[in-house]
Amino acid sequence: FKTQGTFKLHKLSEGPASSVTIPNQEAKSLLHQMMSVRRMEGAANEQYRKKNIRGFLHLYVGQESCATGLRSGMSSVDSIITAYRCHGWAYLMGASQAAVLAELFGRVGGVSKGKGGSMHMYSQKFYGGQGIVGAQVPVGAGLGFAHKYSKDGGVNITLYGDGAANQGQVFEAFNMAKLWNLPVIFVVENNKFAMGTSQKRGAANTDYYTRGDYIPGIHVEAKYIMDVRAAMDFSRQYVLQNGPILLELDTYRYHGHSMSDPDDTYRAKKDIEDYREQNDPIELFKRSLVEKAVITEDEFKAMDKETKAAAAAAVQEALASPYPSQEFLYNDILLNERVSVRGCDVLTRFEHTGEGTPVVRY
Amino acid sequence: FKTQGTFKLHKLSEGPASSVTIPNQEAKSLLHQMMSVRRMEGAANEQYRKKNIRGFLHLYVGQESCATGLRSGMSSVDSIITAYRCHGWAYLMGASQAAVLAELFGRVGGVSKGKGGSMHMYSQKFYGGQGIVGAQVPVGAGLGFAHKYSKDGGVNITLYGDGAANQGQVFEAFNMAKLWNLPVIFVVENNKFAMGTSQKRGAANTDYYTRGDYIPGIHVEAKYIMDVRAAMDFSRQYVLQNGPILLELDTYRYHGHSMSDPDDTYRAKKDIEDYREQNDPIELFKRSLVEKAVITEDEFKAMDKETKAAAAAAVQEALASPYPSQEFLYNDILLNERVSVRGCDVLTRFEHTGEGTPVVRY
Amino acid sequence: TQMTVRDALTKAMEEEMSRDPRVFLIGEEVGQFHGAYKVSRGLLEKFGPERVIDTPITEAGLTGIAVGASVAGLRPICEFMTFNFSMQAIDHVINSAAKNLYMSAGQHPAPIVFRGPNGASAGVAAQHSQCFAAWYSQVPGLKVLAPWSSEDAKSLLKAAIRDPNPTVFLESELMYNSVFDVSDEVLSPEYVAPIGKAKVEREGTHVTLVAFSAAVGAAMNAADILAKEGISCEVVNLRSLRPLDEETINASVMKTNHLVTVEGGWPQCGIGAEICARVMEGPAFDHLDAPVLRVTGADLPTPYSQPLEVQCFPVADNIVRSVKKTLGRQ
Amino acid sequence: TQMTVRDALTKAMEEEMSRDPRVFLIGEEVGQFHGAYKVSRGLLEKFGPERVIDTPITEAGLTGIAVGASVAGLRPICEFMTFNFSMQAIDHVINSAAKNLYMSAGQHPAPIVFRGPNGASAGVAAQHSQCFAAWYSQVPGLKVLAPWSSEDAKSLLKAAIRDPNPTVFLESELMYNSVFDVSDEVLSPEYVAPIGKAKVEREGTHVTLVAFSAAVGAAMNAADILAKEGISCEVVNLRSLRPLDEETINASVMKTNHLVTVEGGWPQCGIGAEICARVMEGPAFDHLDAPVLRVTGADLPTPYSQPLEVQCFPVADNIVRSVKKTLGRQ
Ligand SMILES: Cc1ncc(C[n+]2csc(CCOP(=O)(O)OP(=O)(O)O)c2C)c(N)n1
Ligand SMILES: Cc1ncc(C[n+]2csc(CCOP(=O)(O)OP(=O)(O)O)c2C)c(N)n1
Ligand SMILES: [Mg+2]
Ligand SMILES: [Mg+2]
Repeated sequence: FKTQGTFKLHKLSEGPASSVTIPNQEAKSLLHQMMSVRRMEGAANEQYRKKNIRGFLHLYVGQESCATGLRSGMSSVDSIITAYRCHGWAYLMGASQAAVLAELFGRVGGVSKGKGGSMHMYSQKFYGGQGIVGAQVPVGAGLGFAHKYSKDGGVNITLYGDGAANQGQVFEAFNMAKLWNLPVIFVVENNKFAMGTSQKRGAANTDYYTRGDYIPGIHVEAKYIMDVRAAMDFSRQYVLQNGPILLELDTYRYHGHSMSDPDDTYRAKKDIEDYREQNDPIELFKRSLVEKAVITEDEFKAMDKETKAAAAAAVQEALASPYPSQEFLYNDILLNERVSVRGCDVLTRFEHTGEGTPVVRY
Repeated sequence: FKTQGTFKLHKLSEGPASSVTIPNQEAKSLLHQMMSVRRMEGAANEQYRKKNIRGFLHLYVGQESCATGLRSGMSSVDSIITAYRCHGWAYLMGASQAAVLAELFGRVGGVSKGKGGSMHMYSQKFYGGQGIVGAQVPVGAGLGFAHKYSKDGGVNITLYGDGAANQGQVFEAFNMAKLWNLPVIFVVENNKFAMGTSQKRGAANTDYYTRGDYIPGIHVEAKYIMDVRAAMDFSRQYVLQNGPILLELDTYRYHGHSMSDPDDTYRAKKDIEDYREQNDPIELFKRSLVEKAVITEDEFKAMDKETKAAAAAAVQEALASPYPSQEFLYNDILLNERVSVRGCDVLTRFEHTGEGTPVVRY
Repeated sequence: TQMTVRDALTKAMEEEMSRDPRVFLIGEEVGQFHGAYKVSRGLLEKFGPERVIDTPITEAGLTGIAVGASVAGLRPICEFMTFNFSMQAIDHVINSAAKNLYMSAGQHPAPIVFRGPNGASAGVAAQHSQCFAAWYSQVPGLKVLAPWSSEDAKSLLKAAIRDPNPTVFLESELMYNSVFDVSDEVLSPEYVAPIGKAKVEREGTHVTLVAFSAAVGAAMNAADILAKEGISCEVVNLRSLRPLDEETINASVMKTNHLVTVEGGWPQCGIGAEICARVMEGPAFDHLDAPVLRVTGADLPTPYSQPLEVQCFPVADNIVRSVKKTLGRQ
Repeated sequence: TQMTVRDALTKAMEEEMSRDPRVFLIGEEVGQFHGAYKVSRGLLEKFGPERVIDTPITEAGLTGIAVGASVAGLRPICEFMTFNFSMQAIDHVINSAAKNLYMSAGQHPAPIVFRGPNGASAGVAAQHSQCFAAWYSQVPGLKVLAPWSSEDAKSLLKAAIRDPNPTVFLESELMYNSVFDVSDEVLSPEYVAPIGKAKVEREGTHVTLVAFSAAVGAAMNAADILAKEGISCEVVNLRSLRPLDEETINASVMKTNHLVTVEGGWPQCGIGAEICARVMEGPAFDHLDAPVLRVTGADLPTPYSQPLEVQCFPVADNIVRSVKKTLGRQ
């Protein structure tokens, strides 16, 4: 598969390869993954409107090629961390759609047993799902530090947004990552807005791929999933040999920042429609697969139907999961600890027996 | 006066002028100021050894041309803020040497009435004397914000060290200063060390003048005071028209980080001697004044004697100042407030009448 | 007049910005977006971008800038989108603002208001639900206020803005839509509440309930329920956490001889604990007929799932049970 | 064996680093400089730069990195040069570390120790003298320890390093040079103190003094002074602030019927306040013959000047006066 965009490079003489070689089956599977994420997010959107989801809900629609492309280039030892826009990642890192949705519904079948909600999803090697803008970036560098310390051959992928890119601790993480040459791929998903703040109003330099200064960077037209994959392949090799790299994934979000954002004070609905028409990552990849005869229009339609049905089924499965029972309130505060937890009044105490906590990893 | 070093420029097509025109009298006075600062710091050093000074004591010896050169280019509306290495600035911003030393001795005659100590000195337009590394940088940008907001024609000078330059909030301040084009001259005094950490061990990019990215920068050989002055003159004009600039003042500290630092784990005594021999700012400026016949060797010797005597006299004056009386313990907690302050036990209460607080400025 | 807490806050800022050109608002999304919770609606339109300043998501930097502007003589209102994010900037609130007057021996005051929603919200999980009342109230050099009603919101925010000292102003996201009746006196642009005075929201004789912020509502509800059982509660709305109005608390306890404290934050070293200690050390102690009991947030990180979350923040029921226990009526 | 608190801390780290290759030390000046207060002397030489890591002065970043390494399975000891600077990183201690296990429903523990000097030092003024005991102890998901003696320092720091939960370990700069006798049992590399247990440092019958960190020393001095006047003090060294050992406190109070708390931090919402509240709510309350009194740091920013500074932190005299008051012997 040829990459389709142009890579802009910062402090690199060579960039990603101009083509990616993967089996047709894998290509189809990537299309399927992107479509699944979109359908799952669509289902979440609907369920939010039905009030089955509370609080914040940040959808990934429009950005599916970012996570899917990066994920496809990851090895099983690699780790990843991102912010609150994390449903797609949870799914791609191994959770079922039902487990993601159950989390949104606050059910015990959720990936975090209903305790984390929309912003806090995790799995093996997937460290969240973090709600404090920018804070995941040093934590990600620390995951990279652990890869290097334990010499497991893994790399860390740390994602953050164009808004988060201005956070000071991001620069602190850059500095230490470079000083110690940690195997970290910093990925800024530039979806052009941080809530209602357009990149130009938030950043004095919007060439995010250059903002690592001494850290080499690549600007990737992320609407082309194969470009993301090529950049990932390049970067994985690069960071194992040379220390950190910074990818700017140029992308766009179709929905409001969170569901409570009416999305009308800072951009026009028409901007979104225009973008979507020309640049939708699923549509673009589908077209290239059809052109290459990897998939037929009919197969695509079937896939569309199937992913839609799968999301609907996942909603049902998730809704069937019960709410977490009482002991989930007070376990997992401390690991392996019998604790007596004070409730809201002096008569309310939760006695935690230490049972039911997860298997000890340490 | 010709500038003597080479200015390295970042994102600037033109740099400071290659000469500075000031009256001979002013040049002499600048030499006198630098010598006074050095003598005052020398006196502080001695008094610390005599245990008249407690806690931390960060000396400015070796760096006198930085503050003196910048100060000489300031207008009376301009504001400045720096870190804990602030004695020289307090003196140059109007405090007597006795007031600076009395502060070090914890006496009521001190610039902060003995309440601030070595790290916390202030005066009109001089906002400290701040002890948290890097925190003064956004505060300085805020002072610049106030200049712009109130249209008073002033600029702010914010100083920080090569160690502080890695702090994330410095980059946050840069971003907002540039977005809003605040009249701020960011000045990194690169004295090569942050406590025991050499610049190379602390920073992935040691070209500090380039680290503002989108903020233009100038590297200044600060051992030449006229270079500092030329850079200051250029910068003051520049920031009023264009927003922030970043000066890297290349300098060196002769003493340990603070008096408790034996200064032997991270550099050799010989390094200091070697530097000093070639690059001492006072010696260099004196030589150029002698060459130009602005001052004779004899005049210089007299000046040396006089500044030494002045510092000694200031020590005596400062030692004669009493310790702050009891009410200073509990005034200035809140402005214009009669408060009842709890001491260390329930029987100890300080009743503050509101008397004795400084004149209300608001 | 009926007014939401949100509108009361907006009005307070609008009036003070009209009154004093040094007052300006700075924070994330406060301008074009009208505030994440729409508390600054209309201010950008009225005062322009010089005085309603949208910032990048950089709390340490923006707070430092606001503090700098305040020591230079301006009067910033610094909005935290929520106080959870103030942790990124807490060093500036404490070290740059609260301690500056003292360290400079009175030379450089920092007249600034830090405001935004604090504590519990609905369904936002552990990182977005923390109450910072106890932490900030511990710090000399600050004033710390926590409004409950629309009257509190308007009159206390105005007081905070006019105060020459750094003030932390803790709002409740759960209360923004709440409607209260506001008197004409309070509606007047001149009206400013005194800082440091608690308000008795309801008089009673059997037990004193001391609360602040949204917890006052829970206390009022509990008082209604208990009234039906013949138990008369006096509800004290603290309004100010630093200074803390010992006098009003003591006077009430000396009348009712029983005390229950109510707050949304974690129990340990909370405001309730402080009140216990003050009452112990003060003149009301000998009037207590039973130990003071605390109603607080549960001692755990906030879970997302609704049936768990409801057990984390105090409701009338917790207060009712505590009151009955302290009165020995179980 | 006589041992300084400093050496006890160094020894604890050395032993645990020898025992478990996942343990490493990270912080500013911990390596080449041996720590700003020389607590890590010899560790770089013994364990090399892979395990003793000097960082730039970037607390938010380095703490985030340490937390990341811990959730990945390592066991970092993260040194704050002083806890004053932990304010720059407090969001990571609370939001990234303390809440992570809960939010992830047990999937990602963060076994990390945050340590360094906390509270008063000598002549360092307002920005360098703050005590963070109350703040951290408020937060579920953390354990918070505060050693006094060399025994505490060694055995508790080892316990903290082995604990699978994030632990805040508050040292006192003023105690580093203090020498204590340490038993052979405690000296053994196997010996680890139980977390959450207070220690009765001195038995007594008339009044209980509960203290932690350097304040234990003040309490011991006060006990000596009072003993000469025939007043027998029981001194409880808390050691652990979260969990707080109510049992030991209650048992002592039930014996002495009088309680004075002692701490170096500011009074409002401090550890003393929490103890007042717990005692009130617990079984010991009915055994109290007089109100609990608090001895605390003074309620003001710390001044530099020595004659003022000495009035800011509790000494034996404050305790003596408070004991006499609670015993009605004035
Ligand atoms: C420290 C902090 N400040 C503010 C917020 C509130 N907030 C949540 S998301 C967001 C916008 C982030 O934008 P960006 O980094 O571009 O990511 P995107 O949402 O576009 O994926 C803000 C301001 C927060 N969660 N944490
Ligand atoms: C946030 C913070 N971290 C650590 C310290 C301790 N500290 C004081 S000065 C210093 C070194 C700063 O070096 P640099 O910025 O180069 O300034 P210099 O001392 O060389 O003038 C450190 C680590 C502090 N005061 N504040
Ligand atoms: Mg974005
Ligand atoms: Mg330096």
